[in-house]
This record gives sequence, structure tokens and C-alpha cells, in this order.
Amino acid sequence: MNAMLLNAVPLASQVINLCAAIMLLLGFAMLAQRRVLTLINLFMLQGLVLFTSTLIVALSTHQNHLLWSAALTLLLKVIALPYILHRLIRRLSVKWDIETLLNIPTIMLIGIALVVVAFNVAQPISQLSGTITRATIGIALACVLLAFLMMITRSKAVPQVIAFLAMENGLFFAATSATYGMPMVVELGIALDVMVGMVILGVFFFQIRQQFDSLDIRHMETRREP
Amino acid sequence: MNFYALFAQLLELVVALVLAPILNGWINMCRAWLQNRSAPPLLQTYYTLSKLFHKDVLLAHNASTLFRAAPYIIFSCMALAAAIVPTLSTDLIFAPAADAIALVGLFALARVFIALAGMDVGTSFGSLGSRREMFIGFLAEPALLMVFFTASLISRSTSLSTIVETLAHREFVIYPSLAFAGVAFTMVSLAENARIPIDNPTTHLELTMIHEAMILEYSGRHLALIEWAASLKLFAYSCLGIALFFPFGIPEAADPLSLALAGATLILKLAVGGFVLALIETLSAKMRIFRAPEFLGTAFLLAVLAMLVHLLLETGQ
Amino acid sequence: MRQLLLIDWVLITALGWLAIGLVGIVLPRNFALISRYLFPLGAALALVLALLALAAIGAAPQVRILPLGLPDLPFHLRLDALSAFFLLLLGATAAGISIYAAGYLRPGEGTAPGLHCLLYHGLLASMAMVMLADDGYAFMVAWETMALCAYFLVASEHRYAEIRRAAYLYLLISHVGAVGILLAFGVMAGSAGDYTFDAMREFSSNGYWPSVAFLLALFGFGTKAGILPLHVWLPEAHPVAPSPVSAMMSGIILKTAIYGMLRVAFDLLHVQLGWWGVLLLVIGLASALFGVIFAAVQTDMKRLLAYSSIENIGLVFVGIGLALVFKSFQLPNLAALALTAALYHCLNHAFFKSLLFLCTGSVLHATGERNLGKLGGLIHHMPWVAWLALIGALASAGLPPLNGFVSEWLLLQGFLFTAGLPHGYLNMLLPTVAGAVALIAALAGFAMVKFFGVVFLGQPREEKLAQAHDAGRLERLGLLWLAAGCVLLGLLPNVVIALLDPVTRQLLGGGLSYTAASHGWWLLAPISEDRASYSPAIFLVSIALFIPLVYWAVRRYYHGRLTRVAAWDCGFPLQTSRMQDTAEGFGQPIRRIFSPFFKRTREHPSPFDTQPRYRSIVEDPLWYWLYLPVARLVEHGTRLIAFLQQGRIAIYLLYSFVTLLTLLVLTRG
Amino acid sequence: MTELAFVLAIPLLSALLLALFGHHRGAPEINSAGSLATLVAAAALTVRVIGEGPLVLFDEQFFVDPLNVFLIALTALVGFTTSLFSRPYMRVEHDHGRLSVGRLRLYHSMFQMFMCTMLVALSTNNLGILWVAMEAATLTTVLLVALYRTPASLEAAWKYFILCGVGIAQALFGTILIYFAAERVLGPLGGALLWTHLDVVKGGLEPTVLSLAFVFLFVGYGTKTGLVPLHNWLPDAHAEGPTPVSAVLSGLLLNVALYAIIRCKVLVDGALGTHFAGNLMIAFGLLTVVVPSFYLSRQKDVKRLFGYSSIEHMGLITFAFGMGGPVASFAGLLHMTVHSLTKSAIFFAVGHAAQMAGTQMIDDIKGLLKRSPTIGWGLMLGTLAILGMPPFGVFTSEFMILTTAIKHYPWAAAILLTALGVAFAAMFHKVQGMVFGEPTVRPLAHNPALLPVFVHLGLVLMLGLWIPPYLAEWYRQAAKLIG
Repeated sequence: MNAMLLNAVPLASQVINLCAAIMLLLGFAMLAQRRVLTLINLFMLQGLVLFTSTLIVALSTHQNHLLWSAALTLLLKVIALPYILHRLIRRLSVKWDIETLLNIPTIMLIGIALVVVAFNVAQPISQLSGTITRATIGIALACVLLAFLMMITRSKAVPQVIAFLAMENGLFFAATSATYGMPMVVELGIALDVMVGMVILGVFFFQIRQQFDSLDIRHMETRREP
Repeated sequence: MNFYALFAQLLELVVALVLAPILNGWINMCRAWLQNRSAPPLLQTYYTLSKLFHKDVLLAHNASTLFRAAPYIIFSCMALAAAIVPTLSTDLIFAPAADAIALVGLFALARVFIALAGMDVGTSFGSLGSRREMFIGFLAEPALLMVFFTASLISRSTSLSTIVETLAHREFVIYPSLAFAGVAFTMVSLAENARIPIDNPTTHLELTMIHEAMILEYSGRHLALIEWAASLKLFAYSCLGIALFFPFGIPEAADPLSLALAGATLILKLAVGGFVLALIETLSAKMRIFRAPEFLGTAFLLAVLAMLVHLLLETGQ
Repeated sequence: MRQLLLIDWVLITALGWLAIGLVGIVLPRNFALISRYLFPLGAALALVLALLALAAIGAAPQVRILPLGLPDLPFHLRLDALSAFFLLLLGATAAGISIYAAGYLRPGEGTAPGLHCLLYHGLLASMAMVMLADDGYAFMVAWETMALCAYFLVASEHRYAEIRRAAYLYLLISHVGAVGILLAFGVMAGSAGDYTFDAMREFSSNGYWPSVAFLLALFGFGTKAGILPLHVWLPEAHPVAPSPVSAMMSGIILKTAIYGMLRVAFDLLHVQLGWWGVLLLVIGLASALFGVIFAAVQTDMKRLLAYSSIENIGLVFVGIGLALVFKSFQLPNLAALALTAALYHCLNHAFFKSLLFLCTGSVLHATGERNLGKLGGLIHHMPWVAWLALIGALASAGLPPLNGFVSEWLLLQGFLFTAGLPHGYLNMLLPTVAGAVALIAALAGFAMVKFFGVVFLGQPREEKLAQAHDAGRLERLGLLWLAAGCVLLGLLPNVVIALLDPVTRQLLGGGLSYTAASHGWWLLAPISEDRASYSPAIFLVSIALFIPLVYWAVRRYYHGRLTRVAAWDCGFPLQTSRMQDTAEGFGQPIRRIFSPFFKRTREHPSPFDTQPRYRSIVEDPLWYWLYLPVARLVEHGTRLIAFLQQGRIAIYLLYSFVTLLTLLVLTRG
Repeated sequence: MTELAFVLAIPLLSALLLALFGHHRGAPEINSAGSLATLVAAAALTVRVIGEGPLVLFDEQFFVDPLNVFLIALTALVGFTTSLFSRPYMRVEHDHGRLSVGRLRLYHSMFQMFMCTMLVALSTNNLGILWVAMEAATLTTVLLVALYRTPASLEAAWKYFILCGVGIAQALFGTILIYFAAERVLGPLGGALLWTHLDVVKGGLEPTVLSLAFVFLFVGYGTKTGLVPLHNWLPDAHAEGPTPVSAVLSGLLLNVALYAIIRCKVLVDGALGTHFAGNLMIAFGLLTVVVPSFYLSRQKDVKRLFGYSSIEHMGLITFAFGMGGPVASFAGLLHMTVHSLTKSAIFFAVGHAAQMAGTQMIDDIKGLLKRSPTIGWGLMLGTLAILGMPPFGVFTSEFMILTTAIKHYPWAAAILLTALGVAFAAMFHKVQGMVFGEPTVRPLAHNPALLPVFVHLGLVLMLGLWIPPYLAEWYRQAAKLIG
């Protein structure tokens, strides 16, 4: 496989690094975004970027099963999930504006700090990374952490879920671009889980709204100790 | 254990039984003299006893068997106590049977029974008396034991005979500790024998009486036995005092001559002791019942002091 | 097959108890079977056990390894002089208690009879296992099983909140104590990590580790023994249990703690330090004094006895402490004297305290009253119980010629030798301690007079007491057995001391027998005859001669006329039973003298009360000084920690987030 | 081969079957039958493994060794007894009108699905599949926790989903990192996620990557294990779901999550050669023992109470594995066994108790012993067992853990004992109040299935007094694998 690596075109790696940068940018955008609809669109974009990067890795390293996972990504992250989400928020008529628990600038600052940490942590890994894409794992980690931060700061159920899915994106990115993808069976399993989870959540949203007549998770703080 | 030992033992017992009431009478006589009263006869106690023996017993309705058995038990305890204390000779057959600690136990046994008897009928005064008696008792007992301990540490033994032998017949040593012990012992025996300043044997004033309150329900022969036992107790304590602090003249052998000599000295000592007791009783006033702890506490402290003095000064010898 | 050793037979007896219990639980409602056959059978087994132990005391140690327990630490059992002695105590006492319990058991009281049978015999079996255990694991299992059975027995009347509280307190404190014991074993096993007692004997830890182990063991076994300040559960738990169980707890379970203490201090630890002994002396004295003072002011007859148990255990600890001091100064024979006193007192206490508790049981059944303020005059209605209780009370008061006196006598004799110690302060201070012991003994007399007098003498304080009935046949049998024990142990000290000799030799390498036995069975002279001697036999015989003699003389020379009249009482006209001293009244001098010991709360009536009411409650100050603060501390801790969990999912996510980041940074850096 | 196929297939099939017929009256019987069949298959598998040693099956995707086979057997057993228990329980719930028929169908099929995921997670050889199975287990249990659709249950389920979902995501990242590190040794086609292969080459794996990977995996699977401070979903999920679910959550899910951690620990230790993973586990284990023991005394809801107790015991086990060594690992495995047996037994008893009282509030449950001795004794003995009272098995393992701790980490032993003492005081006080006293509870309409309770407690009692030699041998081998 080293042969493969050697004749890997530098262009591809440049493109992949570009994708990585865009991933990170989108992560920040989602972190800052107040409107659910835009959020979904951003999420879709991220899926698209993910798709492209996977595709490029697949083509540049001739790993066919990565094509499958690229297709899977397209199907799931770019088409299916955004569609479901759109329908959901229309059915649930979620209030457009969503207030975060912290004000946006602070969140952004924390986000930047996270990126630094992520790069710092990923540094040894990317140093010994033999693949054409050194830095991507750091960026993937950064995306994961940003999504995590977003989950913490959002007070509505739907954005929280979108953040959750964004985290999944980051993981996928790490899996595909940093390690040329996991074995097929694993990726199928992961995709299946994400799908099922989405469906379950869809059901949940209705239940929650029916019980709490709102999707504000701050109503769900009754089970507590003091 | 030879024949003389047995004889001396029996003799001692008889002497105790005979002399105890007389000692009582003698003390009353001295008291009367000291208080410028015309004294009762020396044998007054005997007259009282026989009068009581001849009277019928009036027994309260709910008096139990324990109530009727108590006088006999108490009397026997006191007789045994008087027999244990070496007065005429140290060579007694009972000597190994009980040492100083056992003697204290014996007194305690008698006390418990008389207290129980006091509670048995269930009158207000009876239980009051028992309560006070036990209360005096648990204060006096440790002090008495400490006194014995001092003597035992000196003579390296708790057996009374050995103590007396050591004190009377070894080379003559002055024991400062015994002085403290003697004072403590006197205080204890005043309390134990229901004398002033703790109790007043001649009063029936409800608020002050202790011993009398317990035996209030007794009459006839029971009362007689109890009175006799009381005088025996006094006698035993006096003999203890003599044995511990003035043992000179108590022979080790038990041949008739020395026994006679010992008897003479004993009577002399008792006469003096009785007079001193009378003197103390005349000079001091009865104290409130709750001053008693202080009184006996002092006695206890003195006894402990005596022991410490012994350990400090006399262990070297 | 190899022929069975004594230890096997002991084991079989324990299993027999278990089997009895299982039969009981299989037929839980068959009351007749359980009370008429199973409990007497258990008593018979107890007797067998006592005999086996008697045989085993002199014999060489025997060991067995059972195929139970941990894979690399199977149950090790060992039967040596020490365990044999305590097994003897167990068997001899349990025989009386079981036969009594057979008569005492009533249908429809507390737990179902079958369950009661199981727990009761489970308790017996586990106690036997405690004595046999020879490794840390087996010991802990037996120990905790014992506590568990006792807990359920205490809680058998669990519909009363008071009893639930008492039982809970008991199990909690004994569990904490067990933790202490476990740690002590851990320290003794040391780096070797082998938990068999043999390994612990071999393992010679140095520096302060032996002291740590000793202190942990003292804490652990102290909780079970109820020494100050770990005693608070005892006066709660012992009274509320069914009386045979109370008797078992006070009579035997407390002794298992003594057994453990001796096992650790003298057998497992390879050094004995002087200050341990002093510590035990101080703690023992404090417990004894505290116990007897509180016993004297109690108004509940079983509580009174429970506090008196604290006193007696305190005395035992004093004896052990003295033995430790002597041992640390290489005076084995004097140590043997002190230890003999302690062990002797264990035996005595087992007998007279069980006897007294069983008597209260009969009173409880006859009158349904535990409150001393509502009893009285029972000697007329239940003479058997009364007279047997009198024996118990006298023995407990430490009066000659009964057994309580002998051990106290030995203890005092032991103190007389402390003056010879080659140590500046000890030889001064310890002799005075004897004074304190004497005070304690005298106070015990006070408490016992109060107990017996208020319950059995005087006039009945309630009408219903007239219907009180005497104990049944089996109950009498049990009481008689124990009372006989009290008398015989008092009369034959030399026999008992000869019995104790192998124990003291095993633990201290010294004994009394060669001097004690040299004067024949009738004369007790532990050191030498002119040093100190006591002959209960002569004592009793002479008193027993005097009494009939005097009686005969009086009757011979005077008449025996007797007329029944109303009580005189200084001619006081109208008397009611309420005018006798109540329990509170009797305790009043103690309350007054020892007021600093108590936490008293009083209710005074105001001058204008139509029904004036005066109450004076005496409580244990330690509860307020020691236990409540600890409870509050924990409570505070919970409040702090609970603050972490606010129910906000964002906060929870933040926890995970922060944890992840910290770990990452830590790993990276 | 065939046994494992059965073990995995039977639950799946019965899940599908119940998805179709779950609303029929006979559904509980189908459920129990399926579980029984699984148990039988698992037993056969166990026998096989004892006989022939470790097996690697299905082109290496699955393998069975002493470590997981006993967990498989345990899982199958507890699953079976739980299905027995849930028969009357669910009937009563249905009668009380808390569950519609449709919900019953969902419950039954999800229960089997959950068992299936557990068994896959235990028996797989592929770390990725392990992750997938864990995620699937989360999804199924989320549905089960939310079964009642009450606000409380929805809230619990939501928290469960979000917290565990995020946690699991971290675990995935960890898995990816391991793959990343392994691929460089084994190559992309070398089965870089197969534990057996990794185990062979673990010495050559890149230490820094593995340590980071372990951090992610530890946080991820630790969330599901309920390690403090990642535990917050656990009490809610235990309290609000139906009791059989609480039983399997405590008894099985936590074990499986911990099993995943242990598998990874083996690799990391091999790669690092240091005690890094062990120290991490010791630290979190201690924290996880101490904190819940202080929560206990504040609990008003009985199932919440025992939820916290589960956290505490998970901490103890984590601590044990953290210490490592033959004794401690042995004790940890033993503690896994006795804890899941005891805790599920307790939940069975608690479930019926709550039904008798009509509430889960501790203060409103009194005098169980009077109304139903079996339930009362079940709860009482179970609690005593879980509190580490001899002669029950929990004491055995705690004894071994504590003695090892005294030997190596005396300070930790002191902390542990304090925490255990506090836990004892708090928990026993509450349970005593429920079991004893004058009853406030009504007898049940259906007679409760308490056979499972006493079977479990009987086993625990046996393990306290006597560990069968082959079982001990088995633990030893597993402990050797863990190291």
C-alpha cells in the first residue's frame, strides 16, 4: 500500500486539507448560528464537504469501499437527514429564533481555544500519520469538540440533535480522511445506528412537545437531587 | 490446725457474742457521763434484747419470707465477721477462710440483706432507709478497702492474721501511712455503724434516720437479732481497728495463758476505744445526709493518701 | 475413614444447630414441635458442646480445613485452649437459655416461631464458628453472620419504631466495628497478604504497625463489647430483644468480643506493649463506672441490666489491661492472675446476667411491664423467679459466697501486686485504681438492690400485678441451671482456675494452678496461703451452720408467736403503694452525686398547674457529644455533593466535556 | 460455532416474532421461552469453551474466550430470570392501565432486541462491531426507558440518549484512533479492528496514540458504565423505566460497558507497558464509589436509590480492575457476577413492592414483611447482600478487593471503607423502614414471580460460602487475560 501512498497526487491532499478547513469553518458557523433552518442547511453543507473529501480520498487511493461510504454519506447526511429535519421543524413549527445559554462571542472564544487544544492533542498523531492527509485528524477532533460545545450551549432539542449529528460528521471525517475508512461492515453499522437514532428522535420530538408543549429542554430539569 | 486453734476460734466467737452488747452499753454510759446524764446500766442492752425476745412478733401483712429470714442471715454474717477478725489470737481456723477483702464482702452481704428487708414491706420510710444505707455503703466500702490495702501493702498480704502478725511481731517500725489509714478507718466505721455524724442510733426523726428507718417494721425476736447484729458489727469494727492499728498484745500462739492475757488487753483496748467513740459522738453534730459524700470522700482520700505515703516512704525499707 | 477429632465433633454440634434451625424454617407454623422438641434439642446440643469443650481445654490444639470459603483461602478451623474455654462458656450458658426459651416461646409473638428458631440456632452456630475460625475470612463471615442473626432477633417486634431504631443502631455500629476488625487483620497480614491466623502469628510486623493493629482491633471488638464510647447501641438493643435473646446477647455475644480481643492481643500479635494495657485499664474503668452509674438510675429493668453489662465488660477489660501490663513487664504469673480474673469474670457474667435477663423475661410475660415504676411485690406471686433472681442479683453485686465475688477478689489481688512494678508512675497509680474497682463493685450492689427490691419486694404498684403467675416448668429448669452455675462457680474457684490454667499458659506462658491447687479444692490461694486466701466453702458452710443454729436457739429458748398486722411505718396513718420509693427515687442519690455524668432534662410544674407533673429524664451525653456531630457531618457532606446534580442536561454535558478535555490535556502533557 | 449462532440468532428471531405478536396474551410466554432457549444455547457454548478453549468464529468477527463466555452465560441467565419476572409485573402494569397493549408489544420485542445487542457486544471480536452493538443497545434501552411516555420518563430517556450518545461518539473516536494506530502495523486488510489480531501485536502499537485512544474510549464507555462524573443519566433511567428494564440496565448493560473498557485496557497496557490505564481506572473508581454513597441518604425514590448503589458498585469493580493482578481482577469478575445477580434480584423485589404500594416513594412503602413475607425478605436479604454482609458473595469479592487495596493502596482502602460505611448507614436505614413496621401496602392481584429473586440470592449465597472449583478456575483464566 506504500506504493499507493507514494504516487498519491499532492493535489488531492491539498483539496482534502481545503475540505478540512471548510469543515472547521462550517463547525464555527453552526456554533454561531441562531436560526434552525440555516443550521440544517449548514449541516447539509458539512455533509457535502464530507462527501467530497471521502470521494477524493477514495479516488486518489483507489479504495473502492470508500466509494460506498461516500455514497452512503451523500444519501444519509446530505439528503435523508436534512429532509427529515426540515419536515420535522415544519411539523413541529419550532420557533425560529433560539436563544443560547451563553452569548455568541463567548462561545466563539471558547471554540477557538478548543481548536488550539485539539490541534495540540492531535499533533503527535498527525506527525506519525503516514497518510496523505496529516492535519485532518486534528481538524476532525476540533469539529467533534465544537459540536460538543454546541450541544452544551443550545437550549432547544432540535439544535442539540443537529449538533449531535455534526459530531457524527466529525467522526466520519476522521474515519475516512485520516485512516482511509473503517471496514465496510462497521461503517454500515454506524450509518444504520445514526439512521435509527434519527427516527427515534423524530418520534421523541412529538412526544416531548406533547408532554411539555415545547421543545425547550430547560423544561426537562425535574429529575434532580437537591 | 490444731486443737488450740479451734478452741481459740470458738472462744473468740463466744467473747464477741458476749462482749458486743456490753460494748454498746459502755459507749452509752460514757455518752451519758459526757453529757451529764445519769447513765443507764452497763448491761442495759441485754435487758432490751431479752425484753424483745420475749415479745410477740408483729409482722406486716405483705412481709415476705425474705423479711423474716433477713435477721438470721444478718446475725450470722456479723457473728462470722466477728469470728474472722483476730482478737485473741492470730492462729485461728477461720483465718484462711476469709481475708480482708472477703470481710468487706461479708459486711456488704449483710448490708444488702438489711436493705432488702427494709424495702420488703413497702413502706415509705423503709425504702428511704434502704436507699440511704446503700448510698452510705457504696461510699464507705472503697474507703475501707483502701485502708485494708495500705495494711496489706505493708504486710504483703490481705490475710488478717498475717497482717496482725506482721504489725505486732516483726521488728518495730513506725508506719506514717497507718496514721492516715487510722483516721480514714475511724471515719468509715462511724458511717458504717450508723453513728453521729452520719446517723443517730437514738433518733426516730423521719428526715434523718437511716438504720432505724430500715428496721422500722421489725419487732420482737427479729428486732432483737438485728440489734444484736448491729452491736456485733460495732464490735467487729472496733476489733478491726485494734488489729490494724494497735495489734500489740495479740499472741500468735493460742495457749490458755496468752489467750487470757490477750483477753485482758482486748477489754482494756475496747474500753478506751468505746470512750473515744463516745467522745467523738458527743463533740460532733449530725450532718445533712448530702454532706455524707464529702465526709466519706475525705475518708477515701485519706486512705489513698495513706497508700501513696506507704509507697513513697516505706517501700524502701 | 479417619476417626473424628474433638474439633470435628464441635463442628458437628454447630451443624446440628443449623439443622435444627432449618427444620424449624421448613415447618414454620408447627409451634408444638419447635417449642417442645427443637429448642430442648438445641439445649442438649449445647450441653454436648460444653462437655466437648471441657475435654478440649486440656488437649493439644487441633486444626481442620474445610472445603469452603475462598478458592485460595479455605475455611481454617482451630480448637485450642482459648477457643475451648469460650466454647465452654457458650455451651454451658446456652444450655440454660435454650431450655428456658423452649418454655418462654409463645405463639403469635414477634416473628413466626420457625423463623425465630432458625435465627436463634443460627446465632448459636455462628458464635461457635467465631470461636473456631482460624483465618480472617472465616472469622469475618462467622462474625457478621452472628451480628445479622442477632439483628433479626432484636428486630422481631419490628412494629415499634423504637425497636426498629435500636436494631438499626446495633447493626450499623457492629458493621462499622467489623470494618475495623477487617482492617486490623489486613494490618496483621501485612505485606505477606496471607490471612490465615498462622501466617499472622508468624508475621512479625515492626514499628508502629502492631499498635495500629491493636487499636483497630480494640475499636472493632469494642463496638461489639460495648465499651465507652462505642456503647450507645447496647442499652437500646439488649432491652428490646426477646428476653432469651437479651440473655444471649449480654451473656455470650459480648464475650465473643472479649474472645476476639484476647485472640488478637495475646495470640496473633507477637509483642505486647505496656501502654496498651494502660489504655485498656482506662477504657475499662471508664466503661465500668459509666455503666454502673447509669444502671443505678435506670427506670426500665432490662435497660438497667444492659448498663450493668457495660459495667461488667468494663471490669473484664480492666483485668485484660492489667494482664497486658504485667506481660509487658515479663511477669507471666501475675499476668496469669489478672487474666484468670478477667476470664473468670466472663464466665460469671455469662451466668448471672443471663439468669437475670431470663428472670426479667418471666416478669415481662407475667405482667407485661418493663417499667420499674409499675412493678413491685412480685415475690409473693412468683416466688421461684424471685428467689432465683435474688441469687443472680447477689452474684452480680459481687457478694460472697457467690461467683461474682471470686472474680472481683482475684482482680483486687492482682492490683495488690501492681505496687511491685518497676515503673515510676504505674506502681503508684495502679493500686489506687483498685479503689475505683471497689467503688464500682459497691455501686453494682446499689443497682442490684434497686433492681431486686423494686421489682420483687414492697407492695405492687399496679392492680394487675395481682394476676402475675410464676414461671413454667421448662423456664424454671433453665433458671435453676444458671443459678446453680452461679453458686457452683462461687464455691469451687480452684476447679475453675485449674480449667483456666491451660488458657493462661497458652496466652502468657504462665499459670496459677501449681499454687492454687496445692491447698486442696476448698481453699483458694492463688499465690500463697499467708499471702491471701479465700475459702468460699468454709464461708458458706459456716453461715449455713449459724443460721439454723440461731434459729433453733431462738425457738428453743423463746416462743415463736407471731401476729400479722398492718405495717407500722412510724404510725403513719394512710399508706398507698405509691408512697414507696420509685426507681427514680432510689436513683436520686446517684443522680445527685454523679450529676456531671448525665445529661438531664427536667419538666417542672408551674405553680398554677391543675394537674402538676414533674419529669426528670436522664440521657447519655456521649450521644450528643460524639454521635450526633458525626451524623451532622455526613449530612452536610451529602448536601454539598447533591449540589452537583441540578438536573440540567447542559451541565451534565459540561461535566463530560470537562472530563474529556482534562484527561486529554493530562495525557498529552 | 452453531452454539454461538443460536445464542445470537434466537434473541433476534424472538424480537422479530414479538414485534409481530407482542400484543397477544401469550407474548410473555414467548419472551420467556426465547430467553430460556438463549440460556440453553449459552450454557452449551460455555460447556464447549470449557472443553475446547477459546473459539474464533465467522471469519474472525466473533470469538469467545473465558473472559466473555462467563459474561455471556450471566447475561443469558439474568435475561431469562428477568423475562420470568416481567410476566406478572407487566400484567399488573397493564391492569393498572399504565401500559397499553401496543406498548407491551414494543416492550417485549425491544427486550429481546436488547438482549441480542448485549450478546453481540460481548461475543464480537471486532471493536467496531462492539461499538455498533453498544450504540444499538443504547437505542433499544432508550425506547424501553421511555415506555411509559410520562414527562418524567421522557426526560430520563432524553438525558439518557443525549449523554450516552455523546459518550458513545467519543468511544467511536477512540476506536478510530486505535484503528489508525493498528493499521500502521497490520495494514488496511490486516483486520486492524479485530481484537485477537490487536492482542498479538499490541506491543508494537504506537503508545501516544493508544493513550489518547484509551482516554476517548474510557470517557465513552465509562459514560455507559456510569462512572462519576459521567453518571448523571443513570439514576433517572433506572428510576423512570419499567422495573425489568432497570434490572437489566443495572445487571447487564453496565457490565458490558465495563467489559468493553477492560478489553481496551488490555491493549493499552500492552502498548504502553505502564500503569496508565490502571491509574485512570483507580482514580475514577474511587470517585465513583465515594460520590454515590453520599447521594444515597437523600433518595426518596427507591429505584433511584438502587440506581446509585449500582453506580457505587461499578466504581468498586473499576477500582478492582484498575489495581489489576490475579487477585484483584478475580475479585472484579466475581463482583461483576454477584452484583448483577443481587442487583437484579433487588429490582425484582422492588418492582413488586412499588406495585403493592402504588408508588416508588420510600416513605410511602412500609411493612412489606407483613403483607408479603417473600417480597419483604427478598428485598431485605438482597439489600444486606449488596451492602456486603457475609455470608453473601458480595462480601467475598469486597473482601478480596479491600485486602488487595490494604496491601497496595492503604489510603484508598480507608477511603473505600468510609464510603461503604456511609452507604450502609444510608441504604439500610431506608430499606429497613420499607420492610419492617406496620404495613401501608396492599397485596398484589397477580401472584408475584419471586422464584428469580431467590434463585439469584441462593447463587449469591453459594458464592459467598463456596466458589465451585471450575468457576474459580475460569475466573483465574479470565483474570490472567486481563492481567
